[in-house]
Amino acid sequence: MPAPVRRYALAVLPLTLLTGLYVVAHGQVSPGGGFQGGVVAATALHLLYIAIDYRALRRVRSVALFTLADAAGEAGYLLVGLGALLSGAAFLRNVLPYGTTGTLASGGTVPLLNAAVGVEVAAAVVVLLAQFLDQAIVIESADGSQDQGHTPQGGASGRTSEGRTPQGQKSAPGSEGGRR
Amino acid sequence: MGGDLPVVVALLLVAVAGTAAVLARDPVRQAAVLAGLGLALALLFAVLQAPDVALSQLAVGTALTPLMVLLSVRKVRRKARSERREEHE
Amino acid sequence: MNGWLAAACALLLVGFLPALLGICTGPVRRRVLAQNLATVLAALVMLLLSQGYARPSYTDMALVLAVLGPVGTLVYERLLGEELRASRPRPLVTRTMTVLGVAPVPAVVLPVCVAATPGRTTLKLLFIGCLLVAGSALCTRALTTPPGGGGSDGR
Amino acid sequence: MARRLTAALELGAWWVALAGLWLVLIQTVDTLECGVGAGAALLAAYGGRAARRAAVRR
Repeated sequence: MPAPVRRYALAVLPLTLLTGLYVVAHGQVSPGGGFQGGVVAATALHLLYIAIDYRALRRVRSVALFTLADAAGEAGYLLVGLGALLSGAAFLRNVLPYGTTGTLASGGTVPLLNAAVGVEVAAAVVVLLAQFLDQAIVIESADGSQDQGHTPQGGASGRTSEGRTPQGQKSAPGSEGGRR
Repeated sequence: MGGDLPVVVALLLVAVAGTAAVLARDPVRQAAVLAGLGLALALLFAVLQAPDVALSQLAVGTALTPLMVLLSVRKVRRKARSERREEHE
Repeated sequence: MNGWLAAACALLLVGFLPALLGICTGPVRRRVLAQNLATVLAALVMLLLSQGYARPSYTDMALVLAVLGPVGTLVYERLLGEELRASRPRPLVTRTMTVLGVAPVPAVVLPVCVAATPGRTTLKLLFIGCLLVAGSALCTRALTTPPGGGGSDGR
Repeated sequence: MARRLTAALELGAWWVALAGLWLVLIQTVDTLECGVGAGAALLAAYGGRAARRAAVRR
């Protein structure tokens, strides 16, 4: 991609991340919530692939870590629900005091649930797109058609992708010299 | 009538975008039309006082849907190209 | 049905509808440029609605649009790079699309800033305006760089 | 040692900018809001720095 697009992406990525976190945190005060904010944050991470190249995204995104974060978000949601159960109220009932309306603390346990859902949705979208990207981006060194996002198969994700060209790209990393 | 003019206009936009989405046959063109339909829907939800739903539509429909559609198009094209190359060998 | 909602309807009919028709017809390059323009206009309509319905929380939708809009356009640049760059862009198209994408932003953001309560909300509106202008101008330029230009992929 | 200094400087710069943006975005300013904002700004600053390093490294 041209240089201004790369600079724009590197400048806007943290802003998008912060917007996502802002939308997650203010779920109970203004429109937004865990899901919307999580998707915005996940899209921010993929700015790396869209504006720079796939290898940059792969350096930052380790699918194992995000699968773990997905599970952790889900577990967080459950624990907040169980917390209410343990303290004698029904599952997921609000046990925290209601602060003043219009502030973060006004939602009782809702901000905690929003945060858990935010983490879970962001991680789930990253893992989902990782599957899409691994499928769609394969080594094309055989016929020299330069593909933007080359990824040596058997990388962090470790899955071989059926999209690989029949010549078999076992030697792919070796032949990477020609491409960007 | 004046009170819900924005709703009527938003519904008109969704109708136009929806028809275009149905008529578009080529997936690449459809990806662009889907993005337009997503925007029209988000405006309709905003005008109908449903900002949370509009925000969800914006978050998913602006960048994620086109990305997934175009990645699938690339995968299908790559498979077709490699099959054609096999026939030539 | 105050003035802001009337302005929002006008912007929808005069600006968003043609952009939508531009998305639904014509070559892929023009569709992507129209999509970039439609995203900017949708964000501006959100600002007008936030003023018309007296709900400052609608500006969050404009913020998300201002941040994600260019990403949606760059997706086409990234995945359809070769196809988009095959046809040479006419300079007239480039100029008009850049102007169309950038001119309405101050025309909407400034009145809303004046009308909104001064202080941090004006800063927020100005920030959204800057994001919209930067994103739209950048995407138009990225989409219309001639093939020989800096548009080499993946570097 | 210098590398860690530049890293801290970059993170700090991003953090200040993003915390300021957070204050602009929120409606009511109170201690909890600032705390959450500081955390979110730190996270986003780390993300920004990691992205820059990932993009630059060849």
